[in-house]
Amino acid sequence: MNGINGAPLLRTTGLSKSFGAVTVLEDAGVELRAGEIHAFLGENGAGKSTLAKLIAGIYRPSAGQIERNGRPVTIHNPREATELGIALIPQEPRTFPDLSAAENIFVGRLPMRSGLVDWKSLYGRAEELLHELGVALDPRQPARSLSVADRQMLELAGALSLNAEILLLDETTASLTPGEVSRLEVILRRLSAAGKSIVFIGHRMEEIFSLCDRATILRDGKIVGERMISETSPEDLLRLMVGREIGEKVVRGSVPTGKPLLEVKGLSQPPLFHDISFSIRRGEIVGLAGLVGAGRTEIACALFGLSQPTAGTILVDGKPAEIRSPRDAMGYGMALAPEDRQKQGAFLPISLWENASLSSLPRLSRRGWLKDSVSRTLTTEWVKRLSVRCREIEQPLHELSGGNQQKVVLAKWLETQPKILLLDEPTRGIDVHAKTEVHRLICELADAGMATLLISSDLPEILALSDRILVLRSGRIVREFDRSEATPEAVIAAAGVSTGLPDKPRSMVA
Amino acid sequence: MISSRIRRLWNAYAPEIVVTILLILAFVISGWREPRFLDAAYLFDRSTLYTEIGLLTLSMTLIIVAGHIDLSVTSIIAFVGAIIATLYSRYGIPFWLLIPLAPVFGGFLGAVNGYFVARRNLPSLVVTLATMALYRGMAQILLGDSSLMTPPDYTGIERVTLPHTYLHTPLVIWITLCLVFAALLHRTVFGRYITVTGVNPEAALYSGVPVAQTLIRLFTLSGAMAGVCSVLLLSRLGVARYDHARGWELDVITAVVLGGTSIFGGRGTIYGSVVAFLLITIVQTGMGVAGVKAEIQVTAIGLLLLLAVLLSRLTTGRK
Amino acid sequence: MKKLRFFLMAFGASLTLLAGCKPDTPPASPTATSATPPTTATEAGTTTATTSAPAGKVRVVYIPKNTGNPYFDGVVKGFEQASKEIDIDFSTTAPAQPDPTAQISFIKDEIQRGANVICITPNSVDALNSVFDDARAKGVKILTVNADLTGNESHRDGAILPTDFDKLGANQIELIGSLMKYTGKFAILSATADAPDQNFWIKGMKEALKDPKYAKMELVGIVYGDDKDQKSVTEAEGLLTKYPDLKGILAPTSVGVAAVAKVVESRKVADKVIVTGLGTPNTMRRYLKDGIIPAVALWSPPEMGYIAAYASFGMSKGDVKMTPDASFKTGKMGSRIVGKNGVVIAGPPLVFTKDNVDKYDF
Amino acid sequence: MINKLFQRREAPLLIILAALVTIVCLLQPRFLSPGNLQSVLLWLPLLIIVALGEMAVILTRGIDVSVGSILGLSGMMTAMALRDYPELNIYVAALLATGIGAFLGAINGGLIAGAGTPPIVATLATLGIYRGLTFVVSSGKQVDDYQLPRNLARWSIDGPFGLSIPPYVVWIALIVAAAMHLFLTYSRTGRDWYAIGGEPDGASDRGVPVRLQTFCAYVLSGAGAGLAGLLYASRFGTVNPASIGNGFELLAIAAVVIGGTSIFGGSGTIAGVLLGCLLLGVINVALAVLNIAETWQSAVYGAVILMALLTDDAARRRLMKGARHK
Repeated sequence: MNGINGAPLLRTTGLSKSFGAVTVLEDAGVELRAGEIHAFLGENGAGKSTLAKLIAGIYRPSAGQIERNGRPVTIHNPREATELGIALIPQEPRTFPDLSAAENIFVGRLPMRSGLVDWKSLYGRAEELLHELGVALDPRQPARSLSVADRQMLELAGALSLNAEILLLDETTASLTPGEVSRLEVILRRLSAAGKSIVFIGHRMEEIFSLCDRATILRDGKIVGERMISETSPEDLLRLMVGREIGEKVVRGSVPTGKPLLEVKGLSQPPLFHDISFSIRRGEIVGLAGLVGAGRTEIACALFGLSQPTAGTILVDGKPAEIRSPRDAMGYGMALAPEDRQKQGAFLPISLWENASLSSLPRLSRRGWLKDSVSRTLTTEWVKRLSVRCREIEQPLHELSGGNQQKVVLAKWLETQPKILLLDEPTRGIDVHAKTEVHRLICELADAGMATLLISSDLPEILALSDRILVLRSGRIVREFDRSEATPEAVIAAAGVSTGLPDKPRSMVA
Repeated sequence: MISSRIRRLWNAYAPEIVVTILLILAFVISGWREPRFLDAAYLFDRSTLYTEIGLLTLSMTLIIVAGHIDLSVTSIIAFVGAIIATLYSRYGIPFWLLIPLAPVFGGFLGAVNGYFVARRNLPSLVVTLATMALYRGMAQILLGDSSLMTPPDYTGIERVTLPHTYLHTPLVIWITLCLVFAALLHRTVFGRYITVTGVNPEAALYSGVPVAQTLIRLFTLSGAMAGVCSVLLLSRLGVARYDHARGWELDVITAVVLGGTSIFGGRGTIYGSVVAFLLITIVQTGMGVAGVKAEIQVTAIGLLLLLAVLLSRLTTGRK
Repeated sequence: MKKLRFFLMAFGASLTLLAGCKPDTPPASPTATSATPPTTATEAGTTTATTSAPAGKVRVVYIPKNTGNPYFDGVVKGFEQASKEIDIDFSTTAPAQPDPTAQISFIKDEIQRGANVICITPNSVDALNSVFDDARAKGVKILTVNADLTGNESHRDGAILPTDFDKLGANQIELIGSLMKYTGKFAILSATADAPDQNFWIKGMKEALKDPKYAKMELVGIVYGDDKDQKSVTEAEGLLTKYPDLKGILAPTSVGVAAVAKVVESRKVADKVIVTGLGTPNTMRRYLKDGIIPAVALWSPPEMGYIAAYASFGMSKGDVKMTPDASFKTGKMGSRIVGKNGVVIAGPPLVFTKDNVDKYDF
Repeated sequence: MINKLFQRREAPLLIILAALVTIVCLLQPRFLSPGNLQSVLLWLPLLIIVALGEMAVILTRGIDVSVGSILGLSGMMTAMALRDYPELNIYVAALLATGIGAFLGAINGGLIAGAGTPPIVATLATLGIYRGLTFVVSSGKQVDDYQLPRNLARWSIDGPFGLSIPPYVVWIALIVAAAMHLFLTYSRTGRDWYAIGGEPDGASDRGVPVRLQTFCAYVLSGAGAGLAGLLYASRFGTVNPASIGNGFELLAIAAVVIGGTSIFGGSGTIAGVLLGCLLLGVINVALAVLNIAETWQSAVYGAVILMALLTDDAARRRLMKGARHK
């Protein structure tokens, strides 16, 4: 096996990927070495996952080259990647619920003996692998009964069973408990010592500093630096990732005062979140910060009537609001731009204007009859106002880039003329230009009196836009910052990161 | 410029175009091979036999566009017919009072399907498979194997035509409802909600579309349509029986799918379903008057369905 | 594109309406042939007429319950035999499934194809009324074969019944009685609970049982196999379970009697339970020869078809009136007298045993 | 141990079945008489064999509504072969029936896995086509009992070792079920079906030949229906083009779904399917034995399927809750 300074197992040169008009990764060159744990760092949408997926054959590059052991290779699909000893472990493992743990490891290449599945050898090999990984888990158990962490172990074991030399862990730790994370760290260190090359994609600084050897930092689809972990500091990495002065582009007006428009008192929905209380004034942007899994999205869903909290009250304009469905929430002037745009926000095969007008149909109709010409006119206006890049409004949504899709989803909600806007990761996965435009829009709306709850993993975004920031940890609000007192360090600390809090050493999503 | 427009039209409406062409072909071939086919009186008269299937095709289109299926409609026809005939002949309730009640009964039975599908999140295929047996069975419990007569004053609706035309009353009802359903699917909020629910139910929920309510209404509508069909069938045949309309659900689904509605939901037009239904009717009539054996007719409809699906798949490369 | 879609709809609808408009004066084109009796269509000299029956030939069509039913193949044989002797143009067609409404489209098609007489074994006694009325309004004669429209006789012109239904019940009871030595429990497996002729026969059987001759026989139950293989078998097995001391099963239906024979064979109770009823020789041949069942009865379907063909010919020519006490000649079968309600009886039932079954093929 | 039993998916089904049998026995003690048990047993083989094939298809997230027509066409062709070539060995005939079924299933598989037609559409089309062909090949004439070999009928009458209960057909069904169990457990194809139904994209990424294995599921479904066609001839003697296998698809799907196989694919057991078939069989025979008017049968079917769905749904929810709390 090659040492840290040996020839790279894999090298990419000039790797680029674009979806339609949007380039999500440009000219990326990295080297993956044996025995090294290599972190890909960056904000959401910086291109780190894209890079990993290109290497793992999930995406095919628009340009550039991948060399494996010095030979150029073309990887058409994940199967070819595994044949080249490359495996990707996704955040949410793809398990086959009714197959046993052992089969999940070996699916597609079960050991056979005279044409039959050799269960003895299957279980034996699985047991061996799991033992090697230090996982105490019955290989006979059906996968449906396993935790996420255990199922990730199955993916990892599957990769190892293929003698994968390059393991890409895409935000694998995001949904794990601290105990599970430390178990994983031990395993990864052991694998690295055995000569595997590991790519670790994550956000938590202390994981990166305790685990990784080297870091490649991406920003806005480009590689902006490479550091040996031993020679750098979290601050240095953060600066590289963020890359710009916080709040440089948008200017918020004076902090609004006045009576709260939305008040939340003691909202609880165990085990997701507990005793959540806050308020938003007219024209105010309140940021909700916290780690993935801290309960941010769940709170937004509960406010919007998608789930029913077990305790607590919601007041709109000082009056208690009964919210049992999104319909009810919309009746109180709320709108929610959801986290997962493709699954929850967009209707890809139908036209732009049908998407944009959907949530306002009660208003864009008369006695149930559609007023499509009005819808089209209004959509045309939104397309102009939000600078949606499209050929025409009859175009199906799937022909648009992610950022433009997001703008259409926002247009759908703005069309409802909401008073309270719940934005869940409004700029995830969209390009820089579109991002700035969305930021400007959010400020404009706030200036016009919109009460906004901004959920974001993008720290600069939240710092730049929010008048106040609530920090959520494990389903509870642990701190509230005013605009003036909010610094990246303070927010990160409150979310439970680098100060080394012993109980839950989780890092802020940068 | 023009060719790109045609290209786009083709991409958007390939199945509709395919069945339209097939319909014209079927008409031309039938007329050419069998002169007795070209007889308006006969064509319209025979078409009344398929009125109920034509009506169900309309509501089934909405159901399938919403990403669901309703196998129970034909059983609802029998069950509602059984209820009405029983109320009339055993309890002496006047028939004119029962006519408007038929869609109400049917709607209720459909709403039961809707409840299981929308509120209990059970797959509609299995739910309606079960209620198909259940409703048919309840009709059988009510009537056993006997027929109940409907009052003579109310029978023979298919023999009443619009003045100076060959348009029989059931056809007039069907044509009217074609327009109503086309408007419903393509021109109303309800129709839009149906479409987006078929495209992406989760996003529909997040967009404030009352998904469960839409589905319950939709299944209720489907049941109510079956109730309407039940009255027409009673009037046409003059008797209620538990085994009426058995097996028609397959013809209905065939027509809908032939008309280009995606079986996975989210895409479909009333126009396509109407043309596909006419195509099936014409093909069956053409073969019938040419004396083609029943079994060949069954085979031909199956082949037609395959042909249409494969044609529009091959030419657009749609996944 | 939405506009276009709507336009197409409207276009289609208006086309339909246009096509549906009836011309004010009846045109002398083929499009009007169905409005006038097909016999006059020949005079019009149109293509329609030339493709239908040649002048002078009577076009007769027979529509059995469904295709693939061997019993009706026998009837068809009779028709075909008669068509060699008299000047009729005979054809047969049927739906794939014996659903009550499935025959309607076939009747309409045959009217359009220019049939003069439609012979039919109806799947329903009442659901076909309106289409029969239509046909008769257009001058087509309707003759039911093998079964009558009990209670709706006014909707057809005549009926050819295979045997005297009034006597059949008693006949069957005598058959099973003689085989059971006139003692013991027995049950009936019928077709559907609503089948009019079945019910009529069962009534006749109950009536016959009042005869002191049958005093030691007890009818313990009537079950219905719907003329379906699986259902008939299950019901027959249910009988054996419910009545362990059952001595006989009478199944006056050909599907049913075969199913019962199958059941007593597989349960190995052929020596204890006497099975008989109505069945075709072909279906029952093996059971008779294997001694599973002693005998079955049936009339001759070809004979019925033969008589129906002659009746059709006569009716169409106007020589035969299906009124009581009228009579007509039927080739080698001699002459038949029309009974009440326009019913003609074909002949007495035959009894098949292992000794004579090979003489018949239907 | 008992606890473990109750955690199984089949547990609610077993309870329903036990309760049903108890009630029926209280009302009609002769329900458990050997003769009647044979009735129940004889009711099963056709359904089991067809349902097992249907299960394979449903495991892959598909559906095959053409099984009734495949049963018909294959049964018809085999019966005609036996009639026209009396010297034909019936074991060869069994192979022939299975082969014809497999071929017809392969057409389905080709349309679905090859041409990408949605399963419901493809098999809906072949449902009509195969039924029509059944009439065409037979010219609409049925094959009569006396035209079929004696020993074929004996399959439904006698059992091995001189015992008549259970007869050969039941053994055949049980052997097929056991073989299917082994196939699902020990063949790569069988395991891949679970993988495909559980997570189609994931399976494809992991190197499972999704299209090939999907194709195989339809071939197997066809083969099962084909074999059932011959058993139909054995059981009922006469093979009629209109009635053979007509409507069987709904029965098979019902048995599979009642047996706890998820309609969304990836999950299901042979034991469950067997129990599903048994439940339907017991209901059917019970109705005949209990003097319950045959008119109740269909309604009872529907109600039982709905009940099975609801209990399955409840069980699924409980299971998911349990997993979350873990």
